[in-house]
Amino acid sequence: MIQEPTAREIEETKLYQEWGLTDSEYRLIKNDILKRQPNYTEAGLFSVMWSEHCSYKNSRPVLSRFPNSGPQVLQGPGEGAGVIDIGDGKAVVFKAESHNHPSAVEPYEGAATGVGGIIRDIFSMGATPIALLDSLRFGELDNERTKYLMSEIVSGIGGYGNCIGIPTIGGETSFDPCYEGNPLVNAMCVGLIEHKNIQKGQAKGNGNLVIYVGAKTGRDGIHGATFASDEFADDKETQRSAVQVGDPFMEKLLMDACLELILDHPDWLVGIQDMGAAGLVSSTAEMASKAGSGMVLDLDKVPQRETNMSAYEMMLSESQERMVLCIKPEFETEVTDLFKKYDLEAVNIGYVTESTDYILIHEGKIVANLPVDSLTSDVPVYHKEQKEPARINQFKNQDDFIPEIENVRETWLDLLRQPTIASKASLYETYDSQVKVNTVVKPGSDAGVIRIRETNKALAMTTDCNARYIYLNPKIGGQIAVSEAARNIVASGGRPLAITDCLNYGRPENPEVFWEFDQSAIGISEACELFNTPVISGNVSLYNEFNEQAIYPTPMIGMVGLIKDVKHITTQDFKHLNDLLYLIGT
Amino acid sequence: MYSVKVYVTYKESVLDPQGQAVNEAISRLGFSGVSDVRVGKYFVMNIKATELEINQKVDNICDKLLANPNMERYRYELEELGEQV
Amino acid sequence: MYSVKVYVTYKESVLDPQGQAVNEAISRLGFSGVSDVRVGKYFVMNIKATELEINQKVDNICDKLLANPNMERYRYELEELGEQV
Amino acid sequence: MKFAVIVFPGSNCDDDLFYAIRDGLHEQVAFVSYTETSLDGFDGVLLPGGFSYGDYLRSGAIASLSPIMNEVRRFADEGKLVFGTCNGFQMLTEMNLLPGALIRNKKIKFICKPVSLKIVNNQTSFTTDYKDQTLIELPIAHGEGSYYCDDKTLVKLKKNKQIVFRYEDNPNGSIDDIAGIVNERGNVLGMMPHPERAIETLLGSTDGLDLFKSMLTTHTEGVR
Ligand SMILES: Nc1ncnc2c1ncn2[C@@H]1O[C@H](COP(=O)(O)OP(=O)(O)O)[C@@H](O)[C@H]1O
Repeated sequence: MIQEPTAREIEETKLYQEWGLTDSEYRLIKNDILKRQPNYTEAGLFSVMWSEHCSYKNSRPVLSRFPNSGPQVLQGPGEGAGVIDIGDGKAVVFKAESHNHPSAVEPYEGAATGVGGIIRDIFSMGATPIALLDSLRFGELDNERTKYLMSEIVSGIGGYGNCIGIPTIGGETSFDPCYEGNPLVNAMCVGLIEHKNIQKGQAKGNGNLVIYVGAKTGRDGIHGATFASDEFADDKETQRSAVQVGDPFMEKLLMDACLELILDHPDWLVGIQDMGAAGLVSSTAEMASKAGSGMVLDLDKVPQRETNMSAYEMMLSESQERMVLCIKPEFETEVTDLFKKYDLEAVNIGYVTESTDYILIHEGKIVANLPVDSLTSDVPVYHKEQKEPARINQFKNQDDFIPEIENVRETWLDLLRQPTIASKASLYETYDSQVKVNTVVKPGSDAGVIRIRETNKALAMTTDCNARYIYLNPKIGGQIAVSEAARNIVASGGRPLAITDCLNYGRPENPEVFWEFDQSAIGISEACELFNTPVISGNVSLYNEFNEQAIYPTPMIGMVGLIKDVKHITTQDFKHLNDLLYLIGT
Repeated sequence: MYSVKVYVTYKESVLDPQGQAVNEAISRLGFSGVSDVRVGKYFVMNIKATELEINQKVDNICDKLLANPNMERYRYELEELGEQV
Repeated sequence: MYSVKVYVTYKESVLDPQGQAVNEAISRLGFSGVSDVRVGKYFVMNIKATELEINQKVDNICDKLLANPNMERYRYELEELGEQV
Repeated sequence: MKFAVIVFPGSNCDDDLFYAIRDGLHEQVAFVSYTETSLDGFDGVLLPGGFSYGDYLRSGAIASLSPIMNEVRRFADEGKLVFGTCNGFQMLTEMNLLPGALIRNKKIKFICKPVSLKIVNNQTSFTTDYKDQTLIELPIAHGEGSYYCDDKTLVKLKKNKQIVFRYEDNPNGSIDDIAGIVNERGNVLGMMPHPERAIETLLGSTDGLDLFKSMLTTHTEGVR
C-alpha cells in the first residue's frame, strides 16, 4: 500500500491544488474551520465536496435568479429531483444531468452511467421512472472520431435505458464544430409518484442506522467530481483515471428493491439518497447536514470490490449503482431481507448522532472528524468576473444578412441534408421507446407523450436548446430555449408545468464565459416567469472546453407538460389529404 | 500474412458485471470452486504485413480501436501463415 | 487450482456481424490488409479441481453455460497454479 | 383461462404481458417468480421480454437455468401452451424447447420500431384468430433477434410448417425472414416482435390481441 502523505506534507507540497482546492480555500479550511491541518482523507473530502460539481460555488449566484416556487411545486431544487403536482394525489418528478466529460473519455460507459445516475435521482425520491430523454451535441460528422463518439454514446444511452426497461421517448441531437473535443451528453428522467410517498435524502434521529445498498465499492472514478470541474486538453487525455462501468441489471434490481421499501414499508425508512458524484461522502454528508445531524461511519463495513482500499479511496469512489438509506434500527433485519430477495447486499455502515460531527473510522482509527456542515454549506461562494464578449458588439454593428435563394428546392434539400436538421430516426430507433406500454407519442414528434394509467391524463416532455442563438445573444437565446420547449409541449396537447435544465458552459474563470452564463440564466428566468414554469431541478456543467476553446453556451431545457385528457394528444405529422395549413404567430 | 488473435479484458480495477453474473450462474448450476470469472473480448483476424511491421500494426489497431486504454488492456498472439496472396 | 481461459466463437457457418463491423472500422481507420475478422468471447477464471477432474469440469461448464452449441464452439487452455487455499 | 407471467431478475416487459391479458383479453393472470417450482393451476405460460440477467453472456441463457424452467419444460411436455416474446423467445431456444438460436442483429444495433409481419401459418394454437397470409403490424425492440439455424433445421421447420410469422422487410438478418416459430407439437411459440405492445388503439395498434385470443380459443376448444 502506498504511504499516504501527512497533513504537513499536504500543506507544504500544496498537494491539495492537484485535487482542485485553491490556496485560499485550503487556508479557510485550516485556519477557520478545522483550526488544524486537514489530514489526507479530510483534505480529499473537502476537495471533492468543494468542487464546482458538488458545491455549485461558482454557479450559485446565477442559479439564484431562477424562479422555483409556485402552488404546483411540491419539491423545488435541493433534493434528488423536483416534484410537481398533477392532481389526483399524483405528482411528476424530473431532473436532468450531464455526463459530458466521462463520455468524452469512454463514450459508451460515460453515456450509460449518465443515464444510470439520473434514474437513481428519480427513484430515490420514491418515484417510479416512466421515461428518459436525452440531449446530445457533437462536432461535425466529417471525421471518424466524431462518428465513433456519436455511435458509442447513443449505444450507451440505449444500452442502459433499454436494459433497465425505461422508455426513451425524446431528445435532441445537434452538430457543431465547437463540440468536437467536448461532446455534450445530457440525460433527463421523469417519474411518477403519489404525494404521500415523496422521500427526502435525510439522515436524522439519534441512533438511526446508515445502510449501504447496491454494488460494491471499487477504485473507479475517484475524483470524478473534480474531474467534471476541469477542462480538457489533448495531452491530458491519457492521464484520465478509469471511468466507471455501468451495470443496468444491478440498477434494475436496486430500483425495484428501493421502490418496494419506499412504497410498502414507509415506517422502516427515514431517508434515502443515491450515491452520485463524490459517492459516499457526498451522499452521507448531505443527508446528515440537511437534517442537522451528525454521523459516524465505519468504513471497514463498506462492501469493497478491491483489496486494501484506503478511507480516501472509499469515500471518493464513484462506483455506480449504490444507494444510502437511513432506517430505524428495529427494522434492520427486515431491510436486509428485503434486499436479499433481490440478490442485493444491504449493510449497516454507521449511525446518526445528535452532534453535528462527521466522523469516519477505518481499521479502528478515526480517519476524519469534521463539522458536517463544513463539507456542504461552508463552501465559499464566488462571484465571478463578467465581461461582454467583443463579438456581441460586433454582431450589433453588422448589417442584417439577407439570404438570396435562387433555387428553393435545392436550398430546401440542402437544409434537410444538414445532420442537425435531418431525421434522427437512425439514432432514436435504437432506443426502446415503448417498454412498459404507456408511450402514446414516440420520438419523432414535437414532444414524447406518456399516458398515466388509471387516469385520462398524459404527460408531454421535451428537451430543447438552440445554442447558436445563445451564442449570438445569450439572454434572448435563453428565452428562446424555454419558448421552444413550451411550444413543443403545447403542440402535443399539453400545458407546460415546469422545467429542469443542464447548464453547459466553458470555464467560469473566463469573464466572457461567465457573462454568457449569467445572461442566459436571466433570459431563461424571464421566460419561465412568463410561462409560469418554475425551474424545479437541474445541473451545471462548467469547464466544457477543449484546448482552451469553449463550447457554445448550451443551457439545455427539459420541460414537462400536463395533458388533461388523452383525447387532446396531437402529433406533428400531416393527417389527411386536403387538410388546411395555417401559419400562426409572427 | 499473419493470423492474429487479440484478447481484450477490463483492467483489474474496473467493474466486470458480466463476469460477476457468469460466476454466479456457474455456482447456481452446482459447480463449486470457481472464482474470479472475468469476461473479455476475443478477436481473430488475418493481417498482411512484414515481420518488421506486424507488431506495430497490431499495437496500433488495438490502441485505436479494439481496446480503450482508459479501462481495458490487451495482449495478442501472432502466427505466421504461408504466403497467401 | 487452475487458471482457465475459455475462448468461444461463432461456428464458421454463422454470420458474424460484429466481426464485419470491426473489419470495416479497421479499414476506415486506414489500416490495409486486414481480413476475416471474427469476434468472440473470452473468459478467464480460477477453478479448484484435481488434474483428473479439471477437463471434465471445464467441458461441463462450457457445454452447459459458456457456449451455445447451436451456434458456438469453444476451446480452452489450462494453467496449473500453486496450491492456494 | 389463467396465465402465468414468469418474472426473472431483469425482465422488464412483464407488466406489458400482464396488462395485455388483464386489460386486453380480460382473463386471469398472475406473476410467477423465477424461483418458484410449480405452475399448478395455470393454463398458459408467458415468458416476457427484457434483459434477464442483463443479457450478460447470451440473452436468455442464464434465465433458462432458473428453477421455474424445469417446470416450464414439464408444462410444455404436457402439451400446454407456452409463449415467449423477445427475451422469452431467446430463453426457449437456449432451453432447446425451440430449435435454433438468436444472434446479434445484422446491423449490430438495437432496433425499436413497428414492423410488418405475415401470418404464414394460422393453423397453430397461437394464430387461429388471424386470417392466413394476412399482414399485421407489431413493434420490435431487440439487439439480438436475428434468427439462426442450420440448413437441416430450416428444412424441417418448413416441412412441419413451424414457421408462423415472417418479416415483410427483414429488420435483423433472420434466416428466411423468420420472426416466430412453434415447436413440432405446436404448443410452444417463440417470436421476437411484441404482440403485447399492440393491444390498445391509443398506443397505435391492436394487431397483437388476436394472438392472445387464439390462445384462449385453443384453451377453450382444445389444443389442435
Ligand atoms: N438523441 C435523441 N434521442 C431521442 N429522440 C431524439 C433524439 N434526437 C432527436 N430526437 C427526436 O427527433 C425528433 C426531432 O428532433 P430535433 O431534431 O431536435 O427537432 P425539433 O427541432 O423538431 O425538436 C424529436 O421527436 C426528438 O424527440
